[in-house]
Amino acid sequence: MDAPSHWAGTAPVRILEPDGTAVGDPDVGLDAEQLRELLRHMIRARRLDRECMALQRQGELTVYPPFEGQEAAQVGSAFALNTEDWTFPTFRELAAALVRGVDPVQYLWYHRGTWHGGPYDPRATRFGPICVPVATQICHAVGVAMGLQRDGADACALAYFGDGSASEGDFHEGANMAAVFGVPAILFCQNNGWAISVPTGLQTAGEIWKRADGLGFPGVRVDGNDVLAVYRVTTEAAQRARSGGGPTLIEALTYRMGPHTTADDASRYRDEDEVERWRAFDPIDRYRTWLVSAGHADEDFVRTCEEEAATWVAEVRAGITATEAPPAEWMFDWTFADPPVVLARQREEALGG
Amino acid sequence: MDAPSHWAGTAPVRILEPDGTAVGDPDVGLDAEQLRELLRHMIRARRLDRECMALQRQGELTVYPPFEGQEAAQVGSAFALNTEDWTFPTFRELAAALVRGVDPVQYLWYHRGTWHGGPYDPRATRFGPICVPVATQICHAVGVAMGLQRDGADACALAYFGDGSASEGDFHEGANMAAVFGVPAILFCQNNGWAISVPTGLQTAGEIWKRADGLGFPGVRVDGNDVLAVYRVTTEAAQRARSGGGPTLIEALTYRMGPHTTADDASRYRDEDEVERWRAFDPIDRYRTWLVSAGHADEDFVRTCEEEAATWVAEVRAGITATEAPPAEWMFDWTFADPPVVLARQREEALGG
Amino acid sequence: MAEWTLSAALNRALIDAMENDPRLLVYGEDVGRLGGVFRVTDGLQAKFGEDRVFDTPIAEAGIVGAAIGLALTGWKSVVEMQFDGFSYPAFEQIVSHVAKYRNRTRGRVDLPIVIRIPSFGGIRGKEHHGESPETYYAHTAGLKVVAPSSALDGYRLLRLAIEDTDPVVFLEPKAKYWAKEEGELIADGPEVGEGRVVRDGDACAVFAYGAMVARCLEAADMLEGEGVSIRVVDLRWLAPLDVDLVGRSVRETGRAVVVHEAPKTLGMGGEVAARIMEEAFDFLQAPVARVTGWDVPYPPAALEHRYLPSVDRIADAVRRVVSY
Amino acid sequence: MAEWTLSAALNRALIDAMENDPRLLVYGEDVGRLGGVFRVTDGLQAKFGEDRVFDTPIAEAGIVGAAIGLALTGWKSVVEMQFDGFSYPAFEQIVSHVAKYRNRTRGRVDLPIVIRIPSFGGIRGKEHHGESPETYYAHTAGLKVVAPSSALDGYRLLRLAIEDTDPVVFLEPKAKYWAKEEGELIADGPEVGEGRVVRDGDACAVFAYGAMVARCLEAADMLEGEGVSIRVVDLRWLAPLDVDLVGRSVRETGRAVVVHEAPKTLGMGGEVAARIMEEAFDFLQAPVARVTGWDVPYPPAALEHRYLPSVDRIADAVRRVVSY
Ligand SMILES: Cc1ncc(C[n+]2csc(CCOP(=O)(O)OP(=O)(O)O)c2C)c(N)n1
Ligand SMILES: Cc1ncc(C[n+]2csc(CCOP(=O)(O)OP(=O)(O)O)c2C)c(N)n1
Ligand SMILES: [Mg+2]
Ligand SMILES: [Mg+2]
Repeated sequence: MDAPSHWAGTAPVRILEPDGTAVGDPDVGLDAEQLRELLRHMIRARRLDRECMALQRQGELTVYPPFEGQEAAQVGSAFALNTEDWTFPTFRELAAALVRGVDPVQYLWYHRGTWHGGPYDPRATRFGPICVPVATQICHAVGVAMGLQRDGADACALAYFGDGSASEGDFHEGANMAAVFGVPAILFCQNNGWAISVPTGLQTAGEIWKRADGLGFPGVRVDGNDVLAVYRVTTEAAQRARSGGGPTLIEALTYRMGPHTTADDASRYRDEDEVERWRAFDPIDRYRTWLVSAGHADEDFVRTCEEEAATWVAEVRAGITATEAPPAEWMFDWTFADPPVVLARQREEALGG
Repeated sequence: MDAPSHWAGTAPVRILEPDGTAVGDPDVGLDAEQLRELLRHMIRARRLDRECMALQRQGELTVYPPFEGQEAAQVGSAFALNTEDWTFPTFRELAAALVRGVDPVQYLWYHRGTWHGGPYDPRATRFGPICVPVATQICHAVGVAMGLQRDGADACALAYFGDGSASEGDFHEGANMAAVFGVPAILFCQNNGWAISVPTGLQTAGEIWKRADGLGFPGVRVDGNDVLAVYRVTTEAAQRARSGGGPTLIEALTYRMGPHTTADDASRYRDEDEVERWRAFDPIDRYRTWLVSAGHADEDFVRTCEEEAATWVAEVRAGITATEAPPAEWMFDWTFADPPVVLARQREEALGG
Repeated sequence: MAEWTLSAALNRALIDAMENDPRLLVYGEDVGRLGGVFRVTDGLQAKFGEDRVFDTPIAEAGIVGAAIGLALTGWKSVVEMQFDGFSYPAFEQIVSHVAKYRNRTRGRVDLPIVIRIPSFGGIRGKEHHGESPETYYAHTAGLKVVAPSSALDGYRLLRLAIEDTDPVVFLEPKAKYWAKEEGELIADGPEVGEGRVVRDGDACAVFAYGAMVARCLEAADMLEGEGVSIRVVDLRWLAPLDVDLVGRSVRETGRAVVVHEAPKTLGMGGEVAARIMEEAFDFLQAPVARVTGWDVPYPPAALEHRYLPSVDRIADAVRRVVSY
Repeated sequence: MAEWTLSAALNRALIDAMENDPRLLVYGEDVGRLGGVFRVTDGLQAKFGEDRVFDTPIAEAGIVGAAIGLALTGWKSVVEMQFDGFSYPAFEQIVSHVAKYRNRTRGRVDLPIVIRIPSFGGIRGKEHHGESPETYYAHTAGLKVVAPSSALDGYRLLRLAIEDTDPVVFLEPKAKYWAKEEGELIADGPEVGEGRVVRDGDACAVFAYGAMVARCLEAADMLEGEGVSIRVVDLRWLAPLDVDLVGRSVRETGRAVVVHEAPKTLGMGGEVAARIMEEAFDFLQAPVARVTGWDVPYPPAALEHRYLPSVDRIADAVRRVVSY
């Protein structure tokens, strides 16, 4: 199967072939239960992702950016982190959020238009607010890493970003500062081939993982649809980071199966054949095939996962559809710790209180 | 002689040893007269640079950023360009400006506080305005290169910037766009070891020239105090650019002998020994030694250069000291092509009728 | 009689301008193959080719910086910042260079650059998609800033902005992209800096721009019923401001209300109020009222309607001013 | 009695604050070994070590973005933007994140960040070194903006800004760095948002901040000689603005002049004028006058004195307003 253009060039780190056969050492340090956990996460994530598409069509969400096809990249990397580690998402990291234990209903408040980027507690979850201004979150993760470094914490900070985001100045400033200060940061790029309608080939003439070398730190390219390979490179990067080895840039090659968001009409810029060809690279099929053939799980387990996921998704749906519009007070309550008199008066005027 | 830390790592392209002996092929395609021209330019440049320091002390200039030590980097690169090529300077490229035919008196209006960055005609000279917001000019050069590409012009655009400027997002955005569009641009970094008080080691953990590879275009590291080597790599980059080969990143290793500007007290952050060690790398001594030993010039020529330079510098001094403060009208005349009524009224108010 | 949406009218303006001037370029994020997230550049790449209409990497500073270089080589640019909130990465290039380049080169280098920015709220957008950036740009000396309120006017103003040799920040009210207006697209008309009276009245002058103009007209209808006739002025140009029209309108009505979506503090309302004092103090019979967004970040979709000036808030302000 | 320059007083404020709070960091370009181009961070690195006081790469967005991450891990930051014009590369991080983070996280994440910016003109600086950026920041909901006018007040205000759990943009008048003031440095005093009357008078209220306060006092002396006594108000906080003091001052004097270096259009003068109408319209006996920089880019050293509000321009405005 010929992978599309954005996979051209340096071959990525790979453990499982698209057809599920192992080409690398599948022992990434996870026991059978943890290996099954990876599949469970991916199945739940995809179910919820598809449900969100439906919720949006039904008017329960305003706009939604689906991540189908990127489950391995997100689950494999998020699963490699410890509770003390921090994660900074873009707007497409719901799968990672689930693995990190973020409450899906609160997370979806954002896409429902109930509140802004950080409706959940970013400190408690160590999962940063949903971040839309692309690449800006990279600098936040580097700042957290600077803090962890000063606290001598045994932890690191990972920032997700896309192939398109990597064209922003903030990518460079954040990556360079991380390298200069040698902080425990992981810059995790999901190269999914597209930035809305713009293919990766129009975002860069090079290979994103190679940029690290120019800034003096290690970079690695991994098959983002191979959850084991993603887990391994992220674990290595995290260990290096926590032990004072500084930052790592990871380029995970994956593919955005859906539209950019529910507001996007992908047929205007890419043909469905491309998407179809990608089915063969599906991260979940690949991993399930291997997991079962390797004897770590049987079809029963898979079925149970699917069923359990279905029930859970139904609960999430119930939770988000039951979410009511917030009171207008919220507009005023958190701009400042102590509302200045001018703002207090505006609050009265607005709420007629 | 051990070069300082920012020269560590990959050995730069070099034709002349610091002591003036040739280690590479000195035939860079220049005839004897042109070779002498290079020396003439460097001698004039240094004379004027030192005169400007004096002019500032005497209150004839407001602040001045000396370039002593960087003559080869600037003269060698500027000399490699054709009249149709464009150059975008920072605030320290007076030597390059002279080679490009910019009127020194008009150029110095800037440092006298007579007018802003572009007192000379940037279009006529194809030398962009003196640019202080670091790295922003890189994007302007890339834009010019995009224009040249569309016009099918046999020309390129070169942007100067420093080691510190390369930490800015605009460096990345400009370099990446240049590569993606394959435009005829040259990104010329003078790594002089310092960004005001910050050594290059605190600006980057890598080697600047290597960043090009990560963005998919060629990068080269050159001894910036070897005018022949600088001329050669810039000529090659320019030829590649003009013939559709896309951009090149050049890192010229040099050293800032003086303070950041006349307002800076370098003794607060670097010891004079370092500066003294650098005398041994002086770009002018090196080149003169070779030029004479190679028989392209004799000491008479050098003496004449010095004398001619002295007279010329005296003229420049006379010109700049004779420059009067501009009329207040200038403040209003060029904000817009057609001053809006509100501004016209302010003009009246300010000029009293 | 043709019917135009703002999106279609702006699209036509770009087509007509590009046909008139072979050295006019259109570029930005997703403006090429996709035709822009609001379809304003729809079909342009197919029509004019990838050399003149192209997608750029996601690099706003790079995009605006490149426009400066292109201007130096004689190419005019219409660049798109995908949303208001995403024009901020280009702020340094816009403020330190685009606004100052002509001045610092003593008039030798014009920058015929139009920076199109889908702006303001009202579309239930996510955060950073409902910003009102006009103060940032209108306060910056060297920039012209315009915000159309309707399709036909939008066509004309974009043509005018492109013709202008000075840089123009063109703020497009997202909430009006799909609003229809009947009529013919005509390029000529009032000059840069001219506002317009969209409805006359003598009790009070109400100044607005962008999507708020339509709300003011609704308020005018409501008030008409109460026997209060207001003059609704579409400022259009926020820089340069039509101070003469502002002054005249207040001298003729004696009362004024300014309406905008941006937060109150340092919004256009303050500037217009100050100009009114300078131009018509002796005619002013009540303090100028400001009906604006609150001094808080733009709210999520669920609360948008509690943030944006509503017809009721506008009408109330007029009643207060008129009965002062 | 000790004598302090603004630079020394701010330096002392940083030292005292860092001694009080071991989790307070100071960083930026050249603030470490060099001690800052204006020496405000002089000696800090030697005193508190490179972990707490350090130089960064030249990357303003990175610096401000890092401050957000550091806040998440419980570190407070005082970051320096080397000059007003060089705070613009950080604009997106400041406006889209620093100003909004607390709100978007529903109050769960405070950002105790002080962004120090040597600001305004008057030092014969090069272009981009004489900008007055206050409108950009004060218009941005979620930011507090303060500009001290003297050494002693500067010490107190910086301590106050550092104590505040909300982000504060601290604009330091370069022209006053070396101006001396006698007295003791005292941390406590008026709260955030409180302006002060620096000279009382009854003929007219003159509002200013930063280096313009001293000019207004000179004008006051000049006018005193003519029998005109003016009240000079140092606004200090541009956000939140001390609307009560503004209102009271105009109710008591009936006349007002606002002075600032920033261009007139959408400068603080407009906002203050609008507030005056809202707070004291019936007491206003003359239109509020604005004495400001012109609507042009900040001029080169040779013309600075023709751009900045001069004592004469301020006095003339007062005379006009008083004899209106
Ligand atoms: C600074 C900024 N500019 C523009 C946008 C508009 N925008 C939202 S998503 C997107 C594409 C991002 O592509 P990529 O980084 O590859 O992430 P992906 O959407 O593929 O997950 C753009 C341009 C933005 N959010 N922020
Ligand atoms: C955007 C921006 N930030 C900060 C500054 C202040 N500044 C002026 S020169 C300079 C150092 C530049 O160092 P480098 O790029 O190495 O050039 P050099 O001075 O060595 O020639 C700095 C930080 C600036 N001019 N622009
Ligand atoms: Mg992508
Ligand atoms: Mg340098």
